[in-house]
Amino acid sequence: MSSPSAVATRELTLSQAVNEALAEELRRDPTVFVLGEDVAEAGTPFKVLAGLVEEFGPARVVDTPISEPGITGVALGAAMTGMRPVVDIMFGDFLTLIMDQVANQAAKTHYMSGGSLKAPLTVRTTLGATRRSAAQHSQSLHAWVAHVPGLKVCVPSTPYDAKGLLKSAIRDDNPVVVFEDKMMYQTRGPVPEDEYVVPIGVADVKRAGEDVTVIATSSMVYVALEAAEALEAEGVSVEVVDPRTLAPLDTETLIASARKTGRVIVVDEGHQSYGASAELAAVVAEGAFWHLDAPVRRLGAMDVPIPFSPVLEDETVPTPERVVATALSLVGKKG
Amino acid sequence: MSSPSAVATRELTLSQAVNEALAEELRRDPTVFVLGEDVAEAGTPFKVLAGLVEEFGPARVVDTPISEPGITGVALGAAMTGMRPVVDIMFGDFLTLIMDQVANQAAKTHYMSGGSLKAPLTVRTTLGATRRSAAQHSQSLHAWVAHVPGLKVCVPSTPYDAKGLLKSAIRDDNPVVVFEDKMMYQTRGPVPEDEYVVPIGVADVKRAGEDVTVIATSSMVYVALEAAEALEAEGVSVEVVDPRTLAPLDTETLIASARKTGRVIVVDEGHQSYGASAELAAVVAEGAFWHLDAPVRRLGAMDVPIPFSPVLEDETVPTPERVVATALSLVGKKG
Amino acid sequence: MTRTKAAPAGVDRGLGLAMLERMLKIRAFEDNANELYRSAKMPGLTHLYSGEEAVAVGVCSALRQDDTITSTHRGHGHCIAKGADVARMFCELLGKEEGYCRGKGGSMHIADHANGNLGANAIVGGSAGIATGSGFSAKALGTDRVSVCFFGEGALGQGLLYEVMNMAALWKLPVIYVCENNLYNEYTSYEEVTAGTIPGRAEAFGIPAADVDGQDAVAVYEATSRAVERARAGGGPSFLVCATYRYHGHHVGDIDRAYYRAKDEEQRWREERDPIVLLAARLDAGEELKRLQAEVEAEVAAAVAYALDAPYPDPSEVTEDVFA
Amino acid sequence: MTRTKAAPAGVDRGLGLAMLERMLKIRAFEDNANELYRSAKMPGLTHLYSGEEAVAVGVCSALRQDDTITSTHRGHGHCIAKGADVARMFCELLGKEEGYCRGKGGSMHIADHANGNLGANAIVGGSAGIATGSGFSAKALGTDRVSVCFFGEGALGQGLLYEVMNMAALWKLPVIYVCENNLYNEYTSYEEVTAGTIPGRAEAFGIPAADVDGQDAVAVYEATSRAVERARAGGGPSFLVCATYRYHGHHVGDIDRAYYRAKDEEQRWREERDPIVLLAARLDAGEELKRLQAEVEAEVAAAVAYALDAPYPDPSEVTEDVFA
Ligand SMILES: Cc1ncc(C[n+]2csc(CCOP(=O)(O)OP(=O)(O)O)c2C)c(N)n1
Ligand SMILES: Cc1ncc(C[n+]2csc(CCOP(=O)(O)OP(=O)(O)O)c2C)c(N)n1
Ligand SMILES: [Mg+2]
Ligand SMILES: [Mg+2]
Repeated sequence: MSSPSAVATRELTLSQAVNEALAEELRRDPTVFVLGEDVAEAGTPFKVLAGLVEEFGPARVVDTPISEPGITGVALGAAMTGMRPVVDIMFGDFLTLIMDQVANQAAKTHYMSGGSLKAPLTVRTTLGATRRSAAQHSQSLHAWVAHVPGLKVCVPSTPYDAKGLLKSAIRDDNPVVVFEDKMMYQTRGPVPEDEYVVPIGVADVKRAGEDVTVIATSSMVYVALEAAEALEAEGVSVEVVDPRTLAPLDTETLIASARKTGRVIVVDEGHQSYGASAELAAVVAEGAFWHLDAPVRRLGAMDVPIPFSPVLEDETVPTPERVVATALSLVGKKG
Repeated sequence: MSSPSAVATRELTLSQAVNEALAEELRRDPTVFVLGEDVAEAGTPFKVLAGLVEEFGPARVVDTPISEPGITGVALGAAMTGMRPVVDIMFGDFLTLIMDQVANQAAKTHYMSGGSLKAPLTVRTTLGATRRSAAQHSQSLHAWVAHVPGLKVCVPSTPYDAKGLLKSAIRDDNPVVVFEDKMMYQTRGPVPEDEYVVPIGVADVKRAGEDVTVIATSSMVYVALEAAEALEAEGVSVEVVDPRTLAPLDTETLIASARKTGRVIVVDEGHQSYGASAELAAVVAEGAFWHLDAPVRRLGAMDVPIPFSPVLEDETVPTPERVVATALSLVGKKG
Repeated sequence: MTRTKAAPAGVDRGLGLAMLERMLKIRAFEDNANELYRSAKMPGLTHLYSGEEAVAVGVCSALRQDDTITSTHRGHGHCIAKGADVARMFCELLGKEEGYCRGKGGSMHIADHANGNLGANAIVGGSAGIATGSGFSAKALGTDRVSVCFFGEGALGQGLLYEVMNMAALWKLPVIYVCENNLYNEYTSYEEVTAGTIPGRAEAFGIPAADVDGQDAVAVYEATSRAVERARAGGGPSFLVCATYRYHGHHVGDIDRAYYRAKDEEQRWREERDPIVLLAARLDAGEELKRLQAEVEAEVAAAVAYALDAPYPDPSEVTEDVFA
Repeated sequence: MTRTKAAPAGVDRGLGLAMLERMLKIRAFEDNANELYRSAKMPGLTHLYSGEEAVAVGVCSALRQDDTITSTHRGHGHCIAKGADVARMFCELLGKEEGYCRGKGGSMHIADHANGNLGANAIVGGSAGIATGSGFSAKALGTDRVSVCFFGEGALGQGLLYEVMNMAALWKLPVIYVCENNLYNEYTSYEEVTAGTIPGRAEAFGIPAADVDGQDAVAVYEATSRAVERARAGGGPSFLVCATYRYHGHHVGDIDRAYYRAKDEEQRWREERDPIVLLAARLDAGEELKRLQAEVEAEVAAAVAYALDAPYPDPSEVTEDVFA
């Protein structure tokens, strides 16, 4: 676990950690600015940006029209000409609207220009269901951007990682998409008093174990940790590996854990089919093939649009219970 | 192989086969219409729609402004109110622009309305590189739509499949995205004189074999078949399985072949990471786990934006040579 | 609701009272929805239409049942104005089996196919294409039905709107774009994010645009009737900008909102520009108002009770209706 | 190219001749690009700018080197007008190592950072955001540079343009939107797909728009100079509609095009409205024209020869520059 115990920390919510990352980078570098809908006085609907406009003013925390493609394009142009914009896309579901600016423009700017142009652009957005927000406000679309060469993709799970990765993203000379699970904003965790960054491309073992590896992304890390607790009571030792970033992906750490335990479950909140879980599973199934004692199992969101009704919505997401059942079946303890 | 030998056929190009499918459906059903840029007199830049406006008139083969999101939205609205539009999206790269209409709107219409609304919409578009068209006109983005519940996705490889699947797509009550490899339009193959359809969701074994399974999509089927020929000379018997549709995916046929041969290569022209090849590999790695003699290998497009220069572009795509080398290493014949 | 030819001086009394009843029903529906939220009986959040009733009712009163509408995240008013049953609506808000979407859509996705409501939409501006496409099919299939696209002024930020207005104008589609300008995009004043003029956005495409007092149901009805007539006659699209105001927060959870919207601004609209009060006054409907109010409140209360008691869908339904 | 204050009667002779030289260079470049295609020496297809030279040159002559432009699929003219070296451009068209993009971009993606060309774009309208963002940074960083967004009239179909014009107007960004109306979107007449008016599309956002004769380099230069002055002074964006014409097909492979564009229409533009002829006449530049033409043709021929001989990138470069 990279959240360090030697340094002085405080407990922050993930929302506070993100806010701190932005404030620090806005302070550090005058070319950083935030652009998005209701980001200024409102501090976004999730209040994650509360207080920033008061410190940095409306020229650096910019309220925009409801124009996701336009905002992203404007940010890209600013990025190509000397600034470091952080675009706020309120719901990850609205990635649908900005894929051209992100995938055809930002991701390809550096390569297509033979390295002469750069696009140091950060897109912050959300993922995650169970907020009773229905099909157009509950998706986890990180697999789309992870599929695009030229983009970096972060899926932090803890306040520590969220802050450290966002700071790295803003300083990165490439377009980076950062996903925060909207259900995690009130999740608390230790965050160092002192400045730090988390490097993009390094996985983190959130819990060490011997029998089963659970590779879990974003808030699914908590699902995995809860399952690990329950499994410990059953005598099954679980290692929880958090890739933290999907692109670049730290395949080494994932494969090493899979080789050690021989049994792997991938838990991700994107739809299962053609989701991030497919890549993670394919990587370990190939890389740890000779060490696997059982097929790699995937638990993604059900392949249905996210329904509104709580009794239905709760069916669609991976749960600790399902992770436990899957792990037990892998170690041959039950069906 | 489902291209039948008992029935009377002619050789058609894939372009002609697609044209026939559209003409037949336009004739059969007055609610079918085609909407897109330069689809009428020009018959699209690829000339695939040549002659249709002459037979069906400009009210049913409709030239539009360069407004991919708008066109798709208009088609969706028409689909929800009694028509069966076929939207022409000139290059698959422009999917970036229509993801909201496709993924947030069309895909979810039926489910979100509890089954009361339908969206019988077909989107025809292209995939495939090596046309020297550079990064924004060469992508194969089928993994994005395959990841969205509520969409069906076709990736035909032969004129026979292209015609039969497109007819099924148009008659389907759901949104269907059909990808044609732009480099395949002049590829010839037998097409029955009589009417037929190819059901969506049924894979096709394009060549039977015993030692190695190559699962290949769209034009990669030809890459696989060419490799299979070469491998036969080396004494390696290759089975080429064409999923034909990615969603729904005929997992049974894929897994059965994998169980039979014990060695699998997945070849797909999307970028390898988080691409369709990941899902196909994950499905067989899990479903055929106990029968596999080697890790499932993936050959996707290189994880780089597609470069213009031929010497670079040719590096990015799977080739028969790479399939051969991979197959030989799987059977232990060479490194 | 039957159509009545608008006289310049207003609408006939029967239609006026019918409009009043619909507006009262919307108000009562929203008050109850708010209460369901506050008492934690409703999952999630919802966006209330209170204050804007004259727009939905004025527009839909000029429509036939087979005319279609597309609606927004703030969609209850459109839904009721187009004839939906409030019990089935509450069932949907509560995620119940008998809801319009069998609980799958919730507040932001209610669709009422039988009454021509093609659905609320949680993507701002997201239904502009659908509405234009409904106009396309109306024309292509040789009917004289029209299509109404409701959207908040925030949707003026979405490029899609301009793309489809261009097509509607080119192809003379029977589409009426109804911009509900309630002055705010969530927590931001529309003036801070809207350059130029709103009617100009349509006129640029050759679409006639009219500024309408969105608190005056009769004015909305008349403007819509003119647009409908033009559309049915093959004259093409129109654009209405209805000036209106939402009484509540952006959604039910938006309580402390003085930082973006002054309390006395809210009070002024409520006191001076209430669409129900204005219409009742115009109709001189003292007695009828009380009667209608009582009737409507009873109907809505019964609907709430029904919905609260109604069963949830079986969890197995989660995999149904992904495909038709 | 240095800036010169435009006199109402035209431009000073030095600037006029400099513009003439640039236009000749573009014409020569395109003729050679066409020939490279026809002789199968160039991979892929390319879109020629011939006939439209006065737009790129008129605009860029009013710019400083640090002003930025964004360009289109039909971008060679913009690139040359902004000062690019034709040998490196040909290298790019041929996929050679010494090309502006090391062979990775090709004709549709040439970028010339040093001269402020932020790149051609193969997505119609795709650079409208980038151009507007360059205006954003110009203002935010306290410079007085301006940003020019070139696009064909086909890009009026893309919603993105309206989204960013709204922001440019709201924030008074120093952006000049230059619509090159060459009458065709690929193989379709723009009138069939463009409702309303083109200037109205900008005016709706409060952006002043001007119709400019795109065959008259001086007129383009003057209109641009006014827009530049306004932008540098903090007055915000402008929109220019330049009426022009492409001489060749949509791309080099578009030979049989009589089905969408009459031969004599092409002939009329070539004979009566050629921008090089018109400028030469205006400058009464008989002798200089011949000299410039000879110089330019020699330069371009040498560039072609250089590019044909230049090496391809090493295949290993394919994985370079994915990330900065
Ligand atoms: C594309 C998109 N962007 C952002 C949002 C988040 N959002 C929901 S409602 C809203 C404001 C809409 O304002 P307006 O269109 O004026 O409608 P009103 O709420 O005032 O009725 C926003 C930004 C969204 N749902 N969709
Ligand atoms: C978003 C998008 N849609 C379609 C195309 C295909 N396409 C390339 S150029 C072109 C026509 C562009 O017309 P216009 O903008 O007028 O530019 P011109 O070619 O006339 O210079 C089209 C449709 C594209 N490149 N991008
Ligand atoms: Mg509003
Ligand atoms: Mg044009």
